[in-house]
Amino acid sequence: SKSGSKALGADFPAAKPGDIATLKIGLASGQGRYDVLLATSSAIVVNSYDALLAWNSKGELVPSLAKSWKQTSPTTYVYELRDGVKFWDGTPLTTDDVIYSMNRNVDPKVASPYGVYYTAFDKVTATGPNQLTVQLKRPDPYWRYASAIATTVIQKKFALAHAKDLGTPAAIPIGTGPYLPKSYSPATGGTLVQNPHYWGEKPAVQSLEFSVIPDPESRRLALQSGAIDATLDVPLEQAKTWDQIPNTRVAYGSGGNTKIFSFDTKSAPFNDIHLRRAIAHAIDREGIAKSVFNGTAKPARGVIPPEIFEVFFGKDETDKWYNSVPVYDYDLTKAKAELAKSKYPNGGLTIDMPFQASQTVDRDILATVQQNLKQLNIDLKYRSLPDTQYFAELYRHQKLGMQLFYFGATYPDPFTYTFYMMAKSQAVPNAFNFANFYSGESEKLMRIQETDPDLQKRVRAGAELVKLAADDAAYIGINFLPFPIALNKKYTIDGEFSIWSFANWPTRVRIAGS
Amino acid sequence: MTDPVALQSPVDKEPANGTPLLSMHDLRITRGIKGPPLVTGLDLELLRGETVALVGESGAGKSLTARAAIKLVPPGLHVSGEVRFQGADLVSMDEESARSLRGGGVAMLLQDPFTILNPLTRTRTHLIETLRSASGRNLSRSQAADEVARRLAEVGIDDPAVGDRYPFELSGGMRQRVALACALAKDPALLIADEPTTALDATTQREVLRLLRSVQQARGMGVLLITHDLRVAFSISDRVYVMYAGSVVEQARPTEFTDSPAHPYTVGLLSAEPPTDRRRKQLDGIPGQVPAVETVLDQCAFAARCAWATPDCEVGKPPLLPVTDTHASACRRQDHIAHELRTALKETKAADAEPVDDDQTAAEILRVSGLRKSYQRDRSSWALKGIDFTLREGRSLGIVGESGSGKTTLARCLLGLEEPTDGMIELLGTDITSYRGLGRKQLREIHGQIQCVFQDPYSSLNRSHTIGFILREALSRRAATAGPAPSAEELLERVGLGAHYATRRPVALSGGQRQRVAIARALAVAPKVLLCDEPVAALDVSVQGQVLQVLREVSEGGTQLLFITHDLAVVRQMTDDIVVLEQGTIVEAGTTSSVLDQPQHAYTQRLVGAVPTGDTGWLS
Amino acid sequence: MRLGWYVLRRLGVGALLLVIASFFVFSLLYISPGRPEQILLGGRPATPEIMAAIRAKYSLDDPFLVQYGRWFLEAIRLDFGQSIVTDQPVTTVLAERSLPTLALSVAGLVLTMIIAVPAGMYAAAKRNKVGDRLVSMLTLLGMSAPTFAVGVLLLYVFGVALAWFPVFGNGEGFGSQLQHLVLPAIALAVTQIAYVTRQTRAAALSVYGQDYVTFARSRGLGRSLIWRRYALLNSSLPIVTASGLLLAYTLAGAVLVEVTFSREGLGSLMLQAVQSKDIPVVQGLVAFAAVTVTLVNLGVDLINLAIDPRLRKEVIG
Amino acid sequence: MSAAIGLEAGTTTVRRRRKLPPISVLLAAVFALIVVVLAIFGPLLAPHDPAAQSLQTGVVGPGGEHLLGTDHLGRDILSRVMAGARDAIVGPALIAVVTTFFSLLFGIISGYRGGIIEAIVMRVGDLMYSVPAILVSIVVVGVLGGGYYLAVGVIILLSVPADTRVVRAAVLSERHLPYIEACKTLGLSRRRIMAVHILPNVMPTAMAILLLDFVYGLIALSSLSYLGLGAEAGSPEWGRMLADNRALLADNPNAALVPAVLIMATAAAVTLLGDWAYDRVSQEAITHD
Ligand SMILES: Nc1ncnc2c1ncn2[C@@H]1O[C@H](COP(=O)(O)OP(=O)(O)OP(=O)(O)O)[C@@H](O)[C@H]1O
Ligand SMILES: Nc1ncnc2c1ncn2[C@@H]1O[C@H](COP(=O)(O)OP(=O)(O)OP(=O)(O)O)[C@@H](O)[C@H]1O
Ligand SMILES: [Mg+2]
Ligand SMILES: [Mg+2]
Repeated sequence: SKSGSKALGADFPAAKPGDIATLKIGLASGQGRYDVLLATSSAIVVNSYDALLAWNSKGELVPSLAKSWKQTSPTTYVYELRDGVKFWDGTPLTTDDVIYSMNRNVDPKVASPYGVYYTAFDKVTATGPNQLTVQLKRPDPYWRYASAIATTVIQKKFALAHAKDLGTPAAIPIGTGPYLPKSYSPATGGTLVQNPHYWGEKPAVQSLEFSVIPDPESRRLALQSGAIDATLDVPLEQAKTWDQIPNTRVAYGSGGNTKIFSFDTKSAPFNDIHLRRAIAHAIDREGIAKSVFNGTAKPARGVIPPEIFEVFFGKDETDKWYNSVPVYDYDLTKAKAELAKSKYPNGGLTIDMPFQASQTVDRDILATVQQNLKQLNIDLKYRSLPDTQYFAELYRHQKLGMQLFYFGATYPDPFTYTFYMMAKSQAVPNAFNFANFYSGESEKLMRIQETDPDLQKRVRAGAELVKLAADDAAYIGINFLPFPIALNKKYTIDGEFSIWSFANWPTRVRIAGS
Repeated sequence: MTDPVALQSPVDKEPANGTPLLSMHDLRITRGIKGPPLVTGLDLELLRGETVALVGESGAGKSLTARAAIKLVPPGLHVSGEVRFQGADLVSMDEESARSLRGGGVAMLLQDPFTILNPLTRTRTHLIETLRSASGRNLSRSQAADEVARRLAEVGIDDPAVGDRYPFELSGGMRQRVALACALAKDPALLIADEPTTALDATTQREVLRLLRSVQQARGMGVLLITHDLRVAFSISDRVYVMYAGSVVEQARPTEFTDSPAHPYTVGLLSAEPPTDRRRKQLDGIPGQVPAVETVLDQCAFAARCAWATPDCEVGKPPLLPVTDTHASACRRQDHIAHELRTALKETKAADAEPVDDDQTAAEILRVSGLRKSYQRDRSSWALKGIDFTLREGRSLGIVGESGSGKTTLARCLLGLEEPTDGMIELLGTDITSYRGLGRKQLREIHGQIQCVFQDPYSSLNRSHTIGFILREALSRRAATAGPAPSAEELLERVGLGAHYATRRPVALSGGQRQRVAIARALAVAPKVLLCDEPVAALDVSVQGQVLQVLREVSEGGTQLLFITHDLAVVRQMTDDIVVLEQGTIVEAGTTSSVLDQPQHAYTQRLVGAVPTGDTGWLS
Repeated sequence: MRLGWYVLRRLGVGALLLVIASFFVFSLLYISPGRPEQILLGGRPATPEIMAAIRAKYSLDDPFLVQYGRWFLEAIRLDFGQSIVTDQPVTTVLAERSLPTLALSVAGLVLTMIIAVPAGMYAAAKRNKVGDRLVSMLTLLGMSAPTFAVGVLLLYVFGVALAWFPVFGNGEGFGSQLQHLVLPAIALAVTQIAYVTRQTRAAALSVYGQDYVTFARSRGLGRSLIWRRYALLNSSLPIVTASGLLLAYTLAGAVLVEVTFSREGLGSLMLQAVQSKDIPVVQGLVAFAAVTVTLVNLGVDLINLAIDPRLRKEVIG
Repeated sequence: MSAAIGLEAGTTTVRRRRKLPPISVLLAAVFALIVVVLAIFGPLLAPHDPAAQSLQTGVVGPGGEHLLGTDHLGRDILSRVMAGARDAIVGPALIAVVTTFFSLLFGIISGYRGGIIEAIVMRVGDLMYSVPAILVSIVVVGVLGGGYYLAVGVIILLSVPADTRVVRAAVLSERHLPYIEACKTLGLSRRRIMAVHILPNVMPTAMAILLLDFVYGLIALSSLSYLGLGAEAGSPEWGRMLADNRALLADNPNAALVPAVLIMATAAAVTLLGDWAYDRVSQEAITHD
């Protein structure tokens, strides 16, 4: 890329054989319950449980507990379970356990947020000793992702026996994953040891020690002093300082997160496309990538990082598409020209903008944009809100105006972006279409995306939607963010590192070769 | 370290081996090493078994001199010159040796019995800790108990339970006794008593002084008594030093002072004391104010206030010159004026008792009947238990009684500062028992008819305002019917202050001046009754007279005085009638002269008997 | 007997404080924008059904007074409910977290007492001399230095630059915990030391000017006896009161210190719970703070009663 | 800590009278003046626009064009601390003035009039006396998310009861002094007595409260800002700057240290001035040897 002082994508040195007794991992926050469906973050729990499917680093679905799967009708999916999988306690995994685990997603008593991926789910039945058949209420081309995100399996017997306190340190659900917790605290971390019955390859790391260090600076100091070996919570706005930690390698894997400005296209003042475009032209995306993100981010074109499309298109086609996405280069003449066409030809506008207090990086982005917009005689005022309040106001879906947020894909498919940000059905409270961006044309594309059985068609429709939104300047992608990891130089990661393969990264940690 | 010599007969006061117990020579005390002086060139000598009094007005430097004798001068002050105790030089002595000297060699008793004892420890602890540090060994429990009882008995406390009490559970007199016991615990050769009775009632004062004298005689101890009361000094001591502005101006035996005074200041002091036995025509103290010590380093400090001063007096500081071998004075002109001094003193003594007519028919101004007051909600105790008296036109009424007898309570009820529990107060025909029940207009009228002057000169004026502001504010409350209003300056002239005082703030005024301003403020509304609650109790004698004279003039000008005091000499000077208060009841009433001359009630007799007379018989 | 009543009355006031504080905080949480279910969702997409299920699970839809009433009735039985974020019983969370904070505040207080009282006494004794000036200057600096600034400074100097002490966390095992405690305790203590030194100096000065001290000296009592039984004992009322206030205020200081040093304690818990609208935990912490404040004040008053017979007379008769 | 506590500290028995304030007080006054000037004219005096960024350069150390270097967005630290004086001072000043005003009002009324008003003030005070204001601010501000001025309000609310007690104590010691009784005997109205006679005499106390509250407010607000609860993110308020720039300690320590030093120095200077002024005023009032 043009700014390209720092290449995205993490390359680690080659691994050396040998065991690692303990890997100490720092976390920004505790994860609450030890239950994938209810934990507030999954950094620890992912090491203990397996889902039916998983992703590789590129974002392709790969077998996990299910050794294979197929779609037999628009509403029927059949999964073959892997043989000989055992829980931590040595008992074998059965279809009963999987059925129980899947049903938890829609059990109102569990009230799992993952239920959102199960909206089309009707029922699951065992259709063979190791075979499960899922029946959907309606065709849902994205169900297959649910089997990788939400379909983590726990032992039914234990769960039933501990119905009341499942997920608390006293009753941690039994799983099949590589590590099981030896001690655990919902707020402060815990220690995980290897699962002797793990079905997969035996990892090099013997045990994982998680500790919560909310303050990023303390986290950095902890790395520097060797008190922790690794953390995924690297504040990108401080990447420069972090890069200088002598004993640590900070790598930036490909991410999937985009920093985005949205404009409420359905009410004043941002229902004026020229104003939106003027602002888009005035934002120094490269400057932000370089300074705020210390060159770890990439200036964005549209809202979806091209890597997402690489799963479906070839490299060339992806590039072609990407280059066709309308872009608003940082150009004040163009900005002023657009502004002149708007209802605010001389600016004189005040934009009041809240942002999420915990997103310290937003503060810097906004400080920069504030400076940028000053030149259009637009006054950007921003104030931080505590996360709770920020979400409360945002999800009320009123007076949206201009918003800054980041959007991360939950699964590697354009749909995860376009649906939540661009569907008319999502232009309601508690949903994500903050731009109220929809039109006859976009809804037509959305329909294809939602229902068309042809994968390529669906993806292309998504690609079109991205271009539409960009042209409309409803959403302005600022930067594509990487997925960082800080790892002590003693260690390395075997294979590619990206957000999609994050789930099992500790199993791939090895001793670094020189 | 009991000194066997000290147990000899107290009669033999000649320096047996030439060393006096305490001697000071050219003592100077300054603020810091180079700062302004507070005590200058003081000479003093005290022999074994002798009682010496140091007399002077407030700020003269008495306490500092006393402190120098025990090497306890407050930090920040610098002592130079010579202070010898039994020959040992205290000025150059290190702190450790001084400490070993204290208690056993010299002990000290302080003025305020309410602050002299550690509030957090029992009486007994005070005694034991002193005894222990004296003997250097641990007393056993029973030994200690015996010793405590014995020591308490020595100071007239027979109840051994007192040892278990905390200081706050004891009366002032008791505390002073306990303190005395502590001071005596190491059997000192010299006891310094710094105004040991000033804070006590007259009756208690007499008892404590008696005790002090009996202990002194029994032990043959030297005593340096500090007091501002000449009569107290005369009745207890063998010799008296009079201090003025940081140095001694006269030194003599008590009789020599009255027979042949040799310093104008002493004469001034003696004549300023109001007599107990008769009413004096003209009351006046010494004009002017005590100067700051540093302003009179090179002259006779008293010159500015002295009637006999010549320009010579302002050249050089006069030394203490012998008059006889026991008498010395720092007046250069003593030879010239000795006769005049003597006659001046005689004149005041002989001044005619002013006849007071006894007229009980004049119009009633203020009538109090059945007045009762309790501060407790449950009425568990009464500060006033039924007071009846009448104040008539043209007469002034004195209210006397010991501390706590209810004088101030009565005054506050009259002023509406306290609500009486019961009874009736009538002022010029208006019922003012409850001020709260009065209307706005009535209140305004009442406030124009009764005014007051309080005891404490330092807080009776608002320190934030000028004198002029204070007086003008009072004048603004004057009723139209009270006649044409004077100006603030005129008011000041009336109380004998210059008009220029109007621009000053209270800080810049002395206690006597402040009291006069307070009187002027009260007079601003031309009240019918002026209530004075101990108006001169906090003032030095030399100033008292001036204030009393102003008040007397006020009472002659058509304002009735209601004069509260515990000082029988003062009440004699100021009032026509008197009521005697004991624990909230009137035990005796009548004309001032009849009550004081022929007291009927035992309580009144005790009060009258407790007034210091100035001769040794008073304490026996 | 009267003492019993006194204590009961004081506890009653404490209970009142607790009720008022908990009600206040409850209302505050109730009216404040933002809802716990959104925290649980953490910005993830959700369907209305899921939101409803979460609200039902935590009874968030009950009327305000019902919610408070339920909390209150359970709180009386020492059941403060479960954390919304972690599902752990609040009592367990508090118990776990209070130990590090207790260690911190005790360490801070011990440091304060062993430094501040002698320093204050020393300054009073050396009144207006060089020693006093020096103590006063340090006191001034200490009082002016915000706890967090001291913390950051200590962290960088002794944790990072010199690497003498660990830079974050509580540590495990006694030795390590002690090591982890050093810098935070100092950071917490700096202001406290300054404050107590000042109080001690003032108290000792005023005591030292009293007649009873002069009288004690005039009796030739030993220096140490005068310092102990006169100066120290009589100054101890304000010192004890000041220390009590410090203890009552520890939680406030602990927030700053624990955040700076990433310690897991009640202070950092407070910040997290408040930010995540974890109502039961915030309530539990408020109750804890109210109880601490009440008990500390009661303790201070009882100590003062033990010291001062005048107070004793006033209270017990 | 509440502002009320520091008060007793100023009391000493005998004091030397000084003509000129000691050098430390003069220095403190000069420093306080500078801070006030910065608070008013800071942005005008600053060598650079405090918000102006230089994205291409990022952090640079002290020297050259930037006397104290720049932060990660290339903003001039010197200009930011100068401009930040206003944010740092306004809240504490507001706290000091408003708290003192209400404490005086309630303190004088409750102390002088007694009765039901006093009872209410005292009971409320009892309840709130030992409630740590910072803790409550954390809860309230954290929960409501209202930021700086909410924090200011909370601190005011929590300081008033304690300060009211202090004023009340001062009033109580005046209330029974003869000069007040003389005013009553003259029949002056209660309002006049309170406003003309009591008020000037509790001014030393008010002055002490004012300055102590300022210091307390400064420390409390910067602490809240440090926790992310006070001053607006990205504002150059000193506490916030220290928190925001902690990560720059290695590259440009000034970015974090200068604000910290400024907070301390301001607090120290004002405390020093307060002590001195209180001594002076109360000494003037009691001078009678
Ligand atoms: N610690 C001190 N520092 C400075 N000046 C002092 C100190 N103690 C006393 N003085 C001053 O020294 C002078 C003499 O004081 P001293 O106490 O000896 O007077 P006194 O004769 O005992 O008066 P009183 O009858 O009021 O007790 C006074 O002007 C007083 O203000
Ligand atoms: N405000 C008060 N509350 C309760 N009791 C009081 C109050 N004022 C005075 N007393 C009590 O009332 C009694 C009379 O006190 P009062 O002050 O009238 O005496 P006094 O004759 O003026 O004494 P003194 O000569 O000491 O001024 C005393 O026992 C005193 O303790
Ligand atoms: Mg004296
Ligand atoms: Mg009285």
